[in-house]
Amino acid sequence: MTDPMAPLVSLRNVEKRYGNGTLALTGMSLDIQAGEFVSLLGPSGCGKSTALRLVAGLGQPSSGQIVKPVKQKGESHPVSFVFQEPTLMPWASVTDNVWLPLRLEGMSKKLAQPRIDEALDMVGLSKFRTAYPRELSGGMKMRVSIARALVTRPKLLLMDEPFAALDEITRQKLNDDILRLWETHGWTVMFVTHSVFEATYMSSRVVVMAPRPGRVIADAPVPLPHPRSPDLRTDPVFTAVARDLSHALHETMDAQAIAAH
Amino acid sequence: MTDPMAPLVSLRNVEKRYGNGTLALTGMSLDIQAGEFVSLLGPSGCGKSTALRLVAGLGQPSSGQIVKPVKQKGESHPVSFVFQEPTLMPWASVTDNVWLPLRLEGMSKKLAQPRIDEALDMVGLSKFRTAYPRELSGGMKMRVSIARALVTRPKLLLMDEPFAALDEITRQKLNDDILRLWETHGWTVMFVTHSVFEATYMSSRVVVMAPRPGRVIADAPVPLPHPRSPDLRTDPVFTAVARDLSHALHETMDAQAIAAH
Amino acid sequence: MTDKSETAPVETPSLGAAIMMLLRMRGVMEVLVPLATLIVFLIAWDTTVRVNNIPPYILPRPWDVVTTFVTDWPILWDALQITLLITFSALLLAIVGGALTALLFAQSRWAEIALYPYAVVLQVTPIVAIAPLLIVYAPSTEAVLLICAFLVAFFPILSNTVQGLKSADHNLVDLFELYGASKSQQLRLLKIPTALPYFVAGLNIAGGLALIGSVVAEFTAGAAGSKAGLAFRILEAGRRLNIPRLFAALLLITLTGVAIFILTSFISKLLLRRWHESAMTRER
Amino acid sequence: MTDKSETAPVETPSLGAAIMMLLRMRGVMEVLVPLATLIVFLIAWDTTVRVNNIPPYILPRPWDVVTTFVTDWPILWDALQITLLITFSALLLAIVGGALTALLFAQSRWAEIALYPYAVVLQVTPIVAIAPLLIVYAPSTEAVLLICAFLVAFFPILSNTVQGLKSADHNLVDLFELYGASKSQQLRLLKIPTALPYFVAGLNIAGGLALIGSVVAEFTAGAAGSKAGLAFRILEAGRRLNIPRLFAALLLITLTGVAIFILTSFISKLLLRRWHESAMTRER
Amino acid sequence: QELTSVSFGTGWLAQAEQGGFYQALADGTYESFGLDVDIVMGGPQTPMMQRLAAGQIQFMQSSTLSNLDAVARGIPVVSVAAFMQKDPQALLAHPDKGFDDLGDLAGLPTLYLGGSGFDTFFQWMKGKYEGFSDAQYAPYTYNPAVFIADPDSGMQSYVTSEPFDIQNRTGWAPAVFLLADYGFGGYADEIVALQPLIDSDPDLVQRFVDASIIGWYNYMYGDPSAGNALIQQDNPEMTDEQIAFSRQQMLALDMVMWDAAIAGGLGCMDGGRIETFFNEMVAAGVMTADVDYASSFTTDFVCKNVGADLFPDAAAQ
Ligand SMILES: Nc1ncnc2c1ncn2[C@@H]1O[C@H](COP(=O)(O)OP(=O)(O)OP(=O)(O)O)[C@@H](O)[C@H]1O
Ligand SMILES: Nc1ncnc2c1ncn2[C@@H]1O[C@H](COP(=O)(O)OP(=O)(O)OP(=O)(O)O)[C@@H](O)[C@H]1O
Ligand SMILES: [Mg+2]
Ligand SMILES: [Mg+2]
Repeated sequence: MTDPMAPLVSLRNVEKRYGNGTLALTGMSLDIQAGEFVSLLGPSGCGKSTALRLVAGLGQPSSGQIVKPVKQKGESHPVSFVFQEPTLMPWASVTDNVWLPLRLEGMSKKLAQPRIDEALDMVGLSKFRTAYPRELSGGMKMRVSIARALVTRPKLLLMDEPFAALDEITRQKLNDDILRLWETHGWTVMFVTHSVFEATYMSSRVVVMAPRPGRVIADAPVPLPHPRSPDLRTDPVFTAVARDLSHALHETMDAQAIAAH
Repeated sequence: MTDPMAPLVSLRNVEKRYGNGTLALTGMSLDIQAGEFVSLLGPSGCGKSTALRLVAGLGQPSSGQIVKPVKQKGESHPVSFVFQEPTLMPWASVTDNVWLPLRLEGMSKKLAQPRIDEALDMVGLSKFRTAYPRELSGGMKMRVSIARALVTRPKLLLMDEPFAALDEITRQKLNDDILRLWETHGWTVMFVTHSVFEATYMSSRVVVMAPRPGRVIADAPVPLPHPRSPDLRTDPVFTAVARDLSHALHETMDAQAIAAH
Repeated sequence: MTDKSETAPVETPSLGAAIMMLLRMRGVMEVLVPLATLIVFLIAWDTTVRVNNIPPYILPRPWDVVTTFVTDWPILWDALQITLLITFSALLLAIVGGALTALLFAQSRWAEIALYPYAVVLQVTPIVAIAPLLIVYAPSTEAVLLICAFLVAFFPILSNTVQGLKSADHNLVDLFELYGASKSQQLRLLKIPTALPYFVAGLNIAGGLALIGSVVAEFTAGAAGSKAGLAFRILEAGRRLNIPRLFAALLLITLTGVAIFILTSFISKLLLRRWHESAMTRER
Repeated sequence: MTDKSETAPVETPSLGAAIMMLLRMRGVMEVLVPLATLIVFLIAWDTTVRVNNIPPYILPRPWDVVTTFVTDWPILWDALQITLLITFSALLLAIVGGALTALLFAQSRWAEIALYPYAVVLQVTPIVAIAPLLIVYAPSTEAVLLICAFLVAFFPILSNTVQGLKSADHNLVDLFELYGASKSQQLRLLKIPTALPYFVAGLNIAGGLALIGSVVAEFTAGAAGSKAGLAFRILEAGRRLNIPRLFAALLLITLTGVAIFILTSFISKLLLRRWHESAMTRER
Repeated sequence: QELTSVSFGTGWLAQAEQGGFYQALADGTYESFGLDVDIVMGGPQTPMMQRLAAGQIQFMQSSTLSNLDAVARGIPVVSVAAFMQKDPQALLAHPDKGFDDLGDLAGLPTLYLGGSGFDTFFQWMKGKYEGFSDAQYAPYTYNPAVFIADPDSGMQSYVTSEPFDIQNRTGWAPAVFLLADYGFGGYADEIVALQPLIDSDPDLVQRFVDASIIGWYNYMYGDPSAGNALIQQDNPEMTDEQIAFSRQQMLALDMVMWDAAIAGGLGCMDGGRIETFFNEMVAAGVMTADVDYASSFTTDFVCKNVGADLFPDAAAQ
């Protein structure tokens, strides 16, 4: 019964209009196969977060169809999400915030501790286990949020500008860490970023969206092998792909600027 | 009585320890002359936001001295701040949020309207005047926050990673807009960013901070003329400065990584 | 893996969906469901009375109460007007007084330290005990009733608003401070909006309390005759063993209470609708 | 421009600074200031009585009240114990009942629609009116008092907690939904923490109300003799024109109310201290 | 002629038990004595004694025990006339219990008593009979339903008031035990004033007392309709039947024309009775022996057979 080519995630002609009348997405179609690492690029306010939320099941499209992985009995939750804002519980310590997804699956803190520690270690916050969100810097909060998403080892990982608040060095380290996890665990990743370079460096495929109302206007595979290493950034193929994406982005925004006149 | 060389902003041997014992800054010294555009670079959690808050008067150093501009009677408020988080009033529309600093000076909405419109225009949100914060995307919220800071035409502008949530095109546009404003109005700017390129492109001087406890470990003028234009990014001097800064940053972080072992 | 996937909304209208549609007509259901509960309750009441043969001077049957409600309407209506006047005056005073005092406390830490304990004292002073003392000096019975009802309704507004005024987001407080907001601007533009959800929660409580406050006050200090409110009618009916009227008056008080609650809830929704989580449906 | 700058904290200890230091000793001031207010009030009271030559059976002098307080302590103490027992039992029931009902409403929209109006009904039903009816059927006088006091204290807890449970951050709700949190997990880990500040505001109100509720109930349905609470003593003192004792008993109720308030405020601080704006000092 | 304004505070809502005062107001008797009287209606918890002490009213309706209490607290009240020779206070029991003495009620588990009843006559009953105890006390909130519902209970009542409603609603008449019949000797329906007023304006007191006496004669033995109309105006709930019942009870039980009144006319008091009553109250622990009971009343204004001509003499009856 399983169709091996059926996509893990699929948006078919999706439209999303918010209650106040804003048309955030229209005619948005996108298929993602299991194991892909897809980056979403697009101008601010074009509907990237909206699309990710729909895939996560947080909201219904106004029309169109969405296919997404659903939780199987006995399995842990298949989708993790790093929201654009840290979205931490102010009353819970860093550890408890990261514990949350596992806790919701019924895992005791004791049992979860090694995984919490591992995740906090990866984002460099081991020393802040007992801190409360208000005691953290902006970047640190975001890293707690990333740790929380990684702790579940999800099938599908949704990340909404996870590294925007981080310095370049921490960012590169986490880029590589995520890539390594993706490679080892065979995850599927949807990744929103504003950095064309980051998108190119990370992804097996990059999707560019048009400004409001959002839809896909470019969809390009990144023909570079995995695993990737930092030297890649000087590879001519890398530069070419990045340049093309940058162009696509400029064009769609220029088109909008013209349309506005 | 006025000493023309007296700095507009000065931190002398500042230490900041938070109530929970975290030492955020120690021995931090920095003088900024009126008219400078100073960028702060540093790893996440190193105390950049803390430093900016101290300069803004939002908090007292645990020891050391701080000099900052104070409000003169009849003048509008000398300092504006783009916080790292949008910090919008959820009960107020976009217009009302941007109006706030002027309103606090007693300016009516009618009188303030042209300046509000101008600021919203600059951040590309003219169409969202009547929207409420919850109806905005992450980047749009941040842009409202930027508009709010610009609307007062401050003497000293503090910006804490203002463009982190924006796509590169919007970001470049705003980079240039801010630079233009700085040049025309003779503002002084303290600018926190994680992008070495952005820091180099914007600033007359870049300061690099060491990881916690934060202090200045590199302080370099950017020997490039103003006004700056996008072509600069390929200038060899530009590249060299950016590389040096990147190095300084790597060194301080490696030092920490070693210290941690 | 994809067979585990879910296909979302291709609405095939089925009977189940139609029923759900109906159920979603909240406005209707919010009236129908409590009504159904009421009917169940009334049937239980009636059955109890019939089966146990309880005489009407102990517990009347629902229908008797309704009949009395209609026949005694002129008397009840006069009494209701008096009770309502006291209740709403007290509520208004409590809103104004409670909110203003809370604002004073927010403006001056010293005022709060010096006076908050006395606000508590006012709340816990049993009005029933002081009503007789008040009567001696108050200009009129109405004034006594008003003071008593006010005292009961005042504290929830004060206490909730104080809590709300203290709950302003610290980041926004920083913002206001940065831009040199005066204390009164902070109050007006930041603390009051923050306090609104707390205030309306207090209002919901105070509405009902103003009503019982005025009823209890009437019980101890109420006027008789043409100035008699509902409480007096209840006492009188009790003494005269006119239990159906007693119940009819109780019913009227209860309905009034529910009406006040609906009113205050409506005001809450109105005030918070644009932005507060409690009054917004989550955008899906 | 720099001469307009400000140099921050090079603390030169001056007399002004020393005074400010003293004033900052909040713990002390929070007791001293209300005490000073009290003394001013007492002096005003005493002067009024003396100057106008008011006889003690109208308004006793403060010192008379204190003396009576001491001499009548055995009687008052017995009465206080009874009132306290009712008050705290009612408060406990109200906390448990109010919170549980609020949780039920949060879990089931239908329960809320069907039952919330009846919670309002319970609040606005004048207990003084139904106390006589309750006496007939309740197992004991204490039970009647308990029911009455409970009904008064119940609603603020319920109403505030309901409002709080609805105020959960929508982003966090999304997060919980995403990770497949069950309704009970959402409740436990998200809605209850969010509701805490509202709950404690309700608790502050309910504490005082439980006390007046039990006093009012005692007024209409209280026991006499060795089982008499403070309200009975007040009534008795009033009838016998023993006004100093009446005031002493009132004073005792008031002090009890303040003590309950301090207790509930302390619990609030304890519950919220780690994270809520209202209980945290802003980190400067 | 200039009228003197005075206020008279009653102890309860307007009812037939205050008929004489309303009658005097209604038929112009007070006016003819140069008085402009304002009857201030009392009710549960109305602090009439404090209002008297505060000078807000000049006269009030009271009873012997309340006067003694006030005197004990140093309020200079003086009773100047007493219209109820028998305190109308009674206890009720269910008729099928077969009780025939007040003491039998000691066997009931519950007695619904008002707080003032508990303070006073119940203390007296405890001393007089075996078996009464505080445990029987249950508060009476003036709603007789509690008593009706519980056959094993007794209830405090005005002999002139509650029995009427109970019989009306239930069809059975409760067993009535009038305390006065068992030796509870206080007066009720007294007029009291403050000593300073008596000292400064005895004429005013005398006029008020005299007019009230005439009012009472007219109300009890003449045509009460004017007084009743005024009662019903102040208290619209008062039905004709209830008023008629109360007045009938007062006549049938000789409540106003008894004891000292027979010789001295309505309103007359017997100082010896007050002394006996005081001593009994001291014995019951209701008050202390050091109270100057003698200052609580004066017979200076009564027992002069004022208006006696309005009483239909024995022959005419
Ligand atoms: N309110 C607070 N209470 C306690 N510690 C705090 C508080 N705010 C910040 N800190 C700590 O101070 C240090 C510096 O924080 P700060 O926000 O200044 O960092 P930052 O350089 O702005 O980092 P980022 O780039 O992530 O925003 C951090 O270790 C943080 O944990
Ligand atoms: N709750 C909402 N109600 C109404 N409109 C909304 C809501 N959320 C988002 N929008 C609108 O939908 C559009 C898309 O928003 P979305 O958050 O998906 O953008 P985005 O691509 O994530 O932008 P950014 O890069 O700035 O985060 C925007 O125009 C925004 O104003
Ligand atoms: Mg977004
Ligand atoms: Mg920061």
